[in-house]
This record gives sequence, structure tokens and C-alpha cells, in this order.
Amino acid sequence: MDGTLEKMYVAPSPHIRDKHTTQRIMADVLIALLPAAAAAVYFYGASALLLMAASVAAAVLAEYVWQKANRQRVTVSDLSAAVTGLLLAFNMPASAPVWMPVIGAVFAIIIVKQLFGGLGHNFINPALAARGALMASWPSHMTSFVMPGADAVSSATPLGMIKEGAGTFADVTARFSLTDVLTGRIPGCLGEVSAVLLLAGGIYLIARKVIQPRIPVAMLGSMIVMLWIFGGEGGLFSASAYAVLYQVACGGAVLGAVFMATDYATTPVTPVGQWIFGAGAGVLAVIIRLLGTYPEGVSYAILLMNVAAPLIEKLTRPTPFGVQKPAGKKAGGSAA
Amino acid sequence: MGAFSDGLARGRHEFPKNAKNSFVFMCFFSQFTFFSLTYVFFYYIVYPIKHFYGKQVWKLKSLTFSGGIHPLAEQDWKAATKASPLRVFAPASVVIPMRQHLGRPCAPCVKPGDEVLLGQMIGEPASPRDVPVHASVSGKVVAVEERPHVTAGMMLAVVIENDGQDKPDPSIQPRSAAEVEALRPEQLRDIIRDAGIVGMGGAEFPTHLKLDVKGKVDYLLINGAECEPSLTGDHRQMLENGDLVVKGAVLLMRACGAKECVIGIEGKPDAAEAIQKAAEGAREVRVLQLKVKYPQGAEKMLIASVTGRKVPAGGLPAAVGCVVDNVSTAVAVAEAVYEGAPLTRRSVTVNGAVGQPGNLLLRIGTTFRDAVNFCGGFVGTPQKIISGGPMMGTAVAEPDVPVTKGGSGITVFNQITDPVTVEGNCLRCGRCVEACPLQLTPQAISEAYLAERLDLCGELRADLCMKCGCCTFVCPAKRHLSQTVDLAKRALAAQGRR
Amino acid sequence: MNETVEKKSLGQIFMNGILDENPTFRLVLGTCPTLAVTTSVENGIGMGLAATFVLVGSNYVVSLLKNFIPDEVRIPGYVVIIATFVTVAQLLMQAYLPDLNASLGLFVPLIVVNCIILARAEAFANKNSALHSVMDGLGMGLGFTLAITLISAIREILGGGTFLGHSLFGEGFEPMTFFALAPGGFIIFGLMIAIVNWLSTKFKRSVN
Amino acid sequence: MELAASSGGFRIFLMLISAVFCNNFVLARFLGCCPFLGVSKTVGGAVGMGLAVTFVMGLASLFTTMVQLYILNPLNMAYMQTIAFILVIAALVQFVEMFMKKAMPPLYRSLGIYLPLITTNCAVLGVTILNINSSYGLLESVLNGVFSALGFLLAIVLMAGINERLATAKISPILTGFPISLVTAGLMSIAFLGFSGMIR
Repeated sequence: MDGTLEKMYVAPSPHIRDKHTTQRIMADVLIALLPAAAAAVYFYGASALLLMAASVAAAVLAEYVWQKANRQRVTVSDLSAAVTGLLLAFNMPASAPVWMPVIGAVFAIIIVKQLFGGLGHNFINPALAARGALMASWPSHMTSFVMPGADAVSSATPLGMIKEGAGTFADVTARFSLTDVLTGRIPGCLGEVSAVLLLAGGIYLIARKVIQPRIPVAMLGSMIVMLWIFGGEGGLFSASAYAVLYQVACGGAVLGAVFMATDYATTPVTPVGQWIFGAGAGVLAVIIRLLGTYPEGVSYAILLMNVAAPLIEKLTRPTPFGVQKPAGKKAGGSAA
Repeated sequence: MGAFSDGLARGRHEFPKNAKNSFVFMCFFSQFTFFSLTYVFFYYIVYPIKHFYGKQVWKLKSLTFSGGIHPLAEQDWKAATKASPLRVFAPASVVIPMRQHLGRPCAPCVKPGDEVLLGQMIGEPASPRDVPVHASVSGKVVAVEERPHVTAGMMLAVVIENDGQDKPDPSIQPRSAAEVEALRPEQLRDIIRDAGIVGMGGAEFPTHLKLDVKGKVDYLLINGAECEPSLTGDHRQMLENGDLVVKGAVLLMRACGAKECVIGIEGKPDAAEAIQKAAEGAREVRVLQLKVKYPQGAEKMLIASVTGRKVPAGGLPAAVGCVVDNVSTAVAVAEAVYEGAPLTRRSVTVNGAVGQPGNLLLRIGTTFRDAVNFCGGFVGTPQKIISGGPMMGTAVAEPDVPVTKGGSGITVFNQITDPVTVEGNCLRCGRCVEACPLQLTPQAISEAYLAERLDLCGELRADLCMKCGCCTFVCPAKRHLSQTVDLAKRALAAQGRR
Repeated sequence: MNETVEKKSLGQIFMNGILDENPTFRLVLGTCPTLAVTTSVENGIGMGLAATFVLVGSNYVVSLLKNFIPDEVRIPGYVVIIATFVTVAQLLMQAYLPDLNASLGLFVPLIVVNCIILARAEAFANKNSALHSVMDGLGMGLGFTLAITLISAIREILGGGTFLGHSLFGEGFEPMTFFALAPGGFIIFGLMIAIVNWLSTKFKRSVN
Repeated sequence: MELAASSGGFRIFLMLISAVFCNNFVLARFLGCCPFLGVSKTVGGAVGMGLAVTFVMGLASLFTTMVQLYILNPLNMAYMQTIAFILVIAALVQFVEMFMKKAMPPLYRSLGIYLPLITTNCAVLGVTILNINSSYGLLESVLNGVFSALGFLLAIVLMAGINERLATAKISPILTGFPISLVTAGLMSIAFLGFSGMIR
């Protein structure tokens, strides 16, 4: 016994770690996405399942092949590629051809994520950037939505109807009630349909301490305020609570706020920065919705805030304990 | 509300006309309700309680700092030892290193074959800024040679064979209460220095230097936080030797000229009660219970929690009128001043993979192996032995290192718990930023250091890191954050010297 | 860039511009036209040849005048010489290739501020004989032309499914329009440089 | 929203939004790519470059439009546009540099090093020619110059922020430098597609 005792294992402190791991976090995100995925399959049938499977498989395979080819440690088991793939599929209409999520997933994993050094180093959300690229390439495929149900009748989304001015807001709500919007019985992207299930996933993530509620709260909050001011048909402040709630619930707002805007790599790490990020994304989303050419602006709003995130993070970096603010600035200035 | 729910119900048919203003109304109404309820709550419930129990109770819950972690939430290390009383233990032989304080090593003043007495000085300090080393047992010096040391690798040490007699050195003479009363601050500091007392929380900074403050001292803080997950030695000291803690605190106050003394205790209601009872006679000593959170016991955090003051970056506690000393240090000071006894023993928690985890009052120079064998021996094959606790303790190279004055615990792992090989990519989840009690950005510093951007490390103030390890603890990618930040800090210091 | 040219043959100077110091892939100069006009192969070739014309002309004139232009005003001097050739090119294109001129639009006059041309005037023509300078201009110009033709071919094929306006894959093919748009231009250009870097490190490794 | 149909202050506002977001000089029109890719390593430097460009673009728009309207057009010498404009810009940059050195030393110290680079910034010549092509008057030219430059400023500052982050990322040596900057710019450009077509 004494002989074996002599060689001790030496490492710098701390000697214990908590139980969170990358894999566990990503698995939690997948679990949180599951109800919405199940709803998508329920509403749109096998085509939704096929799209999700293709997207996830392509993302995982792309990461595997890239890391093998570059002789890196293969990290597909951390599940981050699977999350990206699923989120990408959530951003597609059920009628999209299967090769589209495959191209998108390869773009997301290789160009957006791995070129920049892999997990955590990408500055822009891979799934959303891929969606942007697909949207730019095949806008007709990306915007041809079908009604839930087996017969797959094509239809505009509620937001699209509002955007196109296809009747008044009352006409839109007559076609799709708020209950439909909340449960997901509307045409739309796979993951954008069921606001309630997405929120449930968000609450799960917050309860598991995977995400902090700052960004979703700030983003949905600022969207509510913006829609309340500008979202009505009769000028400023003419939107009712009903209309505001309706417009927040449909489209990608909840999916974006809960799952996209909370992506760790592409958002500020500082708490103050996260509030700013969320609020900015909400404001931009409403601006693009109301003024832009696309009926849905959430994805672009989040992408734009992703681009600004490093700057936000730099400006909101907390003052270290005991450092006087002016002195800190002076030190930073001389170093720069 | 009516119009709103109405709208919800009728959504399919007609859009409610008067729902327009309901949102505005709801906003104002909810604000009004919120504020009035808050007012009622504070005015009729919180303030009366505060008034009734006085300032102390009111502060119990709120005393904390920002950042920090809760390592005990996942594994309650302290449960195994907090009920185990201090057991006296003197081994067959002790290895007393010549460096047990932050400063220059002592020169041994005994040679092999000499008979030494308990409390006899065996290492002479190199200067008045350094402190001497005393024999912790009586017996025969068998060797003066290089022996393994917790932090210094190898260090000159005096090895004494214990004769079991504990024959005291003639210089150890108790002082009467009147004599103690008459001592001036500088005399007190000299006694503390000659007794070889250093910071016993782990820093081993000579206490007499800390007490010698030029400016005004508002608070003497006695650190009873003991936030390290596996340690309970201070907890036991406070329970069993509460009177000594308070006596020591009063002496320390006199030595540094503080007007008020606060004994800060993290959680541990029994210890707080015991100290409260012991402090009844001393009006200027207050006991405050702090929130359970690591690293509550870090000097800067303790000051922030108790006084709300922030020690300036790169400054000492004295800059905000505070002096902080450990509970065990206070006990040692009381013994040195009243009994005339130098520092020869300390409380040590033996925890982890050992037969009977517990708290020992053991002689300085006891080897880890002896201490563990006294506590039932190793369970399984020890892989890692830590001097101190698992968060900030130092892993030792072999079990034959001796306990020094700053060694508060021995924590044994028989399996490797921290993953070294698998360091994942940083997710930028921000957990480390929220955990850092000093509001640094460990993730950014670590990446800057790994990219060889020392300039960025400096800009991000890597030099302020106190290596509490919170960032590494919380990192889901299991990155060696605090370790890298520490490397950055050292590189910056080296650059500064150049 | 202190080039000791006399040791090099005219052929080496020419090949230098096409391979070793390809202005687009190796020196990464003149990024604006590279990105802006490479939506179709026709535009790419047109822009490349126009730039080659200006490059050859300005290099020739600068090398002739190098001893007459005072050092302090040499940059404005070069700019005037370049602008003159650009104007000539612009007027010629307006007269004989109005369609191409219209589709290149703003980027014809902007050849003036194409960094390649000023860089070669400053770094090469300023120090070398007229013949060498013309050869350098030709090599650099053709290197630029080849590079942007390559990029525009990729962008046109992927982004439009056509090559020089001819449909390649038939009616059923749905091109990835993304590559014809601004983001695709940036990404294709970036990836092309990366591929050239990769090939050159491979090549160097195999030589060693 | 239609830019052509608007007027007054609202038109100016639309011009601003259009120049900064919808038709961003760098990300949608590929003008000023060289400094965008070259001088965007630190946020401080990017702000300096952006401000210097804003200053010069405003002035250059003013002077070149004046030259076009009051010299070239009356003399029927519109074909001299390119030469005349680049000379005006080169002279202007020299003049601004000299003036700044004398009158505003602190500003010169922070912006001065960027000024020589501006002559060959195609954004400057580009905006002056675009002003003429869009047949803007004097005031509108200046506004368009300044707004376009603000778009450049926004793009270069955002790029610098990202570059500061990428400076510590694990990027393969094949990609470091221009390739990764270009891919970054491409991804930024995707984000800005959200504004495309917002103002016609």
C-alpha cells in the first residue's frame, strides 16, 4: 500500500466541478424542443418528420465529416450539431423539399460554425444564417406554407395575411383565432406553430438553469411594446391587447425569443448585454415585420443583433470588483 | 379585464371595440396593485419584524456579495464532519518546516541530537517582518534536512521524535488579566509575532504585519465563514472555544486599533449562537450571520458582505478601514497572550475518502499520513490529497507532507473527480461571468491568454483574480478557467517586473 | 515591396502576376470590383480586361515618367495618369460595349481607386523599365482577370445555373440564388482565398 | 416605403435609413471593402476610420457636386468627371490633413493616420458619382455622403467588434486574415438582407 501511496495526482485547484456539461445542456435544449416537434408532426404529418430527420442527420454528418477531415476531435456527441439541425428544420415550411434542409444544415455547420473554430466561436446563429441563405436562394419554397392536416392545402400565414393586406385584422382573426395561433393550428414553419408548447419548452430550460430568462423576457417585452405602439391599424397606440398578443403569438417570435436569441455563442455573456440584446432584437423584429418586405422579421432581427453582440458585450462588460470606473476607462484607453 | 377576456373568447367572430384601451388600463392597474401591495407588505409585515428583532436579525439574510456559487448544493461535504468534535492528536514524530509564513524561511537553531521542549523556538526569523517556528512536541531532534512541503516542493525541516511528555518550555508563562489589560498595541503585536502567529485561513501572512495599520481602522472582521466545502475546523473552534475566539478578537482589536469588531459567520446557526453567548460581555463585538455562498470567506467578499465596502483593486483591506483575521488566528492570539503559548497546534478537518472523517486539534508538523491514519486510514487507494478544501486547496505530491500553520484541512479523493483531459470548446454560456465574485470575465481572459494576447488579459484585469475557482467549478465545457486566468495573472506580473 | 526585377525574365514577371502574387488571391487587392461585378462571367471578363488595359497603360506611362515626377506629388500624379486611362476605357466601353458598360455601371470609373493599379505603379513601375512594367501590368491584369472570371463562373453557375448566359442544367434546376447576392459574393471570395492558401501550403510542402 | 415619393424631413429620414441599413455601402454595394477588411482589427481604430471617412465623404460630396454642377456641366465636359472628382478628393484629403494638423491637433492625432488611406477608398469616389447619377442637389448630396458614410461606419464598427472576438478564436491558419473576414462579412450581409427592399 505504501508503495502506491507515493505517487499522488497533482492539479491546480479547484478540484471539484458541478454537474452541468455541454452535452447535458444540449440534451436539455433538445428535450425542450420535443413538444413543439411532436406538434409539428401532429399537424403536418410525415413530411415534417422527414424534414427534421434530414436536417438533424445532415448537420451531425457535416460536423463529423469536417472534424474527421481536419483531424480534430469529433464532438458530435455533445449534441450541438443536432440542436442546430433541429432548429433549422423548425425554420422551414412543411412543404419544403427534403434537399433544402440538407443544404442549409451543411451551410450552417461548415460555413457558419466550423470555419470560425467550431462550437462557441461562431458569431452568428448557424440555423438562422442558414435560413437566411435558403430564404435568399429559394424564397418561393421557403414561403409556401400549407394548412395543418393531411390534405396540405397551401395558405398564407396569419402574419403574411396581415402583411399582404388581405383583408382587415378582423378578417385574419376570423380565419385563425387566437386559440388556433396558440396551439399551432395555423400554416407556418414547423417550429413556429405552437406558441404554447414552445413557451413550455422555454420554461423547462429556465427551470433547468440552461438559459436565463433575460433575453426572452426582454425580447417578447419589447415586441409587445413596439406592437402596442405601432401594430394597430388606426395609427399609433391603436393596437388592442388582443391584437398585440395575437401578433406576438404567431410567427417565429416565441421560437426566436426562447431558442434562437438565447443561443450562448451568439449573444453577449454579460447580464446587462443580454437585456440590451433581447430588447434590440424585439424592436428590430417589429420594424422588419411592419416595414420590411418579409412578413416575419424575427430571424433577421436576431441575426442583426448577433452581429452587434460582440460590441454590446464589449460595452457592457462589468467593472471588476474594486475598480473605479474612470480609472478603469483610463487604463483601457492607454492599453488600446 | 372584461373586455380582454371577452376578446379572447370572441376572437373568431368579432374584434372587441373597447379592447383598445384595456391594455393601457391593465398596465396601470397592475402597476398600482403591485406598488400598493409592496407598500403594505413592507409597512405592516417587514418593518415590524425588523423593529422587533433589531438590526442583527434583519441583516442575517441579506449579508452577501454578488457572484459566487453553491458547491454544497450538489454534495454536502460538511455533513460528514460538522458534528465531530475536535480530537487532540500528537504523532510519534513531527516534521516542522522552516517556512510556514509568507516571507523568508527561518534558520534552524537546533541540531540533530538536541533535546527540545514544547514551545521552544527551533527556527529563528530572518527579520522582524518574519515570524519564528516553535517545537510542537517535546523530544529529540532526529534530523534537520529537506523534507516535502505543501507549496514549496522541498523545504528545510526539523524532525522531532515525540517523547510523549509535552514538557513545556520555561518561557511559556501565563499572564494575568491585569497584565494583559496593561499591554500596549505594539507590545501585543510583538507577542503575536514571537508566538509565530500567521493567518491560519490558509494565506499564512504574518498577523503582526497585518495588524500594524497606519490609518484609521473601523472594523476588525473575524472570519468565521469557512466557505470551503469540506472544512469544519473553524466551525468546531467556534462551538467549543467560543470564549477564546471572542477574547482573541478583543485582543486583535486592541492590537490594530479597531473601534468595532464583527464576527462574520456563514450559515452555521449553532456556531453563531455559541459566539453570541460568548460575546455577551464584550459590547463592541457583534456577531453577524452571512448567507451560505462560496467564497464568502474570501477577504474582499467578507468585507463587502459585512460592511458593503469594496476593497480597491490592488489594495489591502486597510484601504477601506478593515482588518480581517481568521477564527483560528483569534484563538491562537488568545492563547499566546493569556497563556504565553506559541502557535504549536491547530484545528484540521480530515475529510473525504478516509475511515472516520473528523476534526483534529493536531500538532503543527504532523504528516498527512499520520493524521489520516489517526482518522481511520485511507479508504481505497488515494489518488489525490489536498491540503485545504476542494475549491482552493493545494494538491500535494505525496502523503508525507506535514501540516503547516495555514493548513486547515486534509481532503482525500480516491477517484479523480475533475476531468483534465476533456476540455470542451467554450460555449460562451456566461456562467463563469455570473459566478465570478470579482466581476471579471474569466472566459474572455482565458481565451485571450490562450491566443497569447497578454495585452487583452491586462485590459480585462486578469491581475485581480483571487483564484477562488468559481469559474472552473461552473464551466459546463469543463475548461480550466481559473487555472488559465491564474497563468495570465502570473504572466502579467512577470511582464510587470521586466 | 522592393523588387529586384532585373534578375527576372519577362516571362517570370508575367507569371508572377498570375500565380505567386496574384492580386486577388494572394495580395487581396481590389476587393470591391471583385465582389461587385462577379455575378456573371461576362461582367467578370469585362471588368478584368478593362482593369488590365488601365494597368498596362498606367504602368507604361508611370515608368516612362518616373524620373520627371517629383517624389512629393507622385501619388496624385499617378492618380491623374490612372484616371486618364480609366476615362479612355470608359469612353471606349460606352461607345462599343454599351451593355457591358451599363451592367458594370459605377465600377468602371471606380477602377481609378482599384488598389492594384496604384500599388503596381508605386511598387513596380516607379522603379523599373517600361518594358518590364508593361509585362508586369499585363501579368497582374491577367491574373486579376483570371481570378475574377473564376469567381464569377462559380457564382454564375451556382447562383444562376448558367455560364455566359447559357443554361447548364435545364429547366428543373433550381439555382441557389444566394451566391448571386452580396452575402454569397463575400463567402465565395473568402473560400476561394482559403482554397488557394490551402493549395499553396500543400504545394510548398510537396516541394520541400 | 417609397423614397422617390417622399419629401421634406421624412425624405431625409428615409435617405438615412436607406443608406445605413437597406443599401449599406459595404454590405450591399461592396464599396469601401478594402478599409472594411483591412482597418477593422480594433473597435477604436474602426471608429476613427469611420469618422474620418464620414468627414471626408460629406465634404467630397459637397465639392464634387459643386464641380459637376457649376464647372463640368456648363463647360459640357461631363466626360472629365472621373479625373476631376478624383483630383478633388485627393486635394481635399491633403487639405483636410493639413488643416487638421494645424487647427485640431488632438483630432489629427486620433484620425490623422487614416486620412491618407481615404483617397483610395472607393466609397468616397463611389458616393460622389452616385450623387450625380441620382441627380441629387447640393444639400442632398452632402446628406447622402454623410449617411452613406454612417452606413460604412456602422459596418466597420460591427466588423471590428466581431474581429476582436475572432482574434482569440481557434481559426485555421489557412483561413486567418482575409478569408475569415470575407466569410464574416458575408454572414453579416445575410443579416442585413432583412432590411432589403424596405425602402425603394
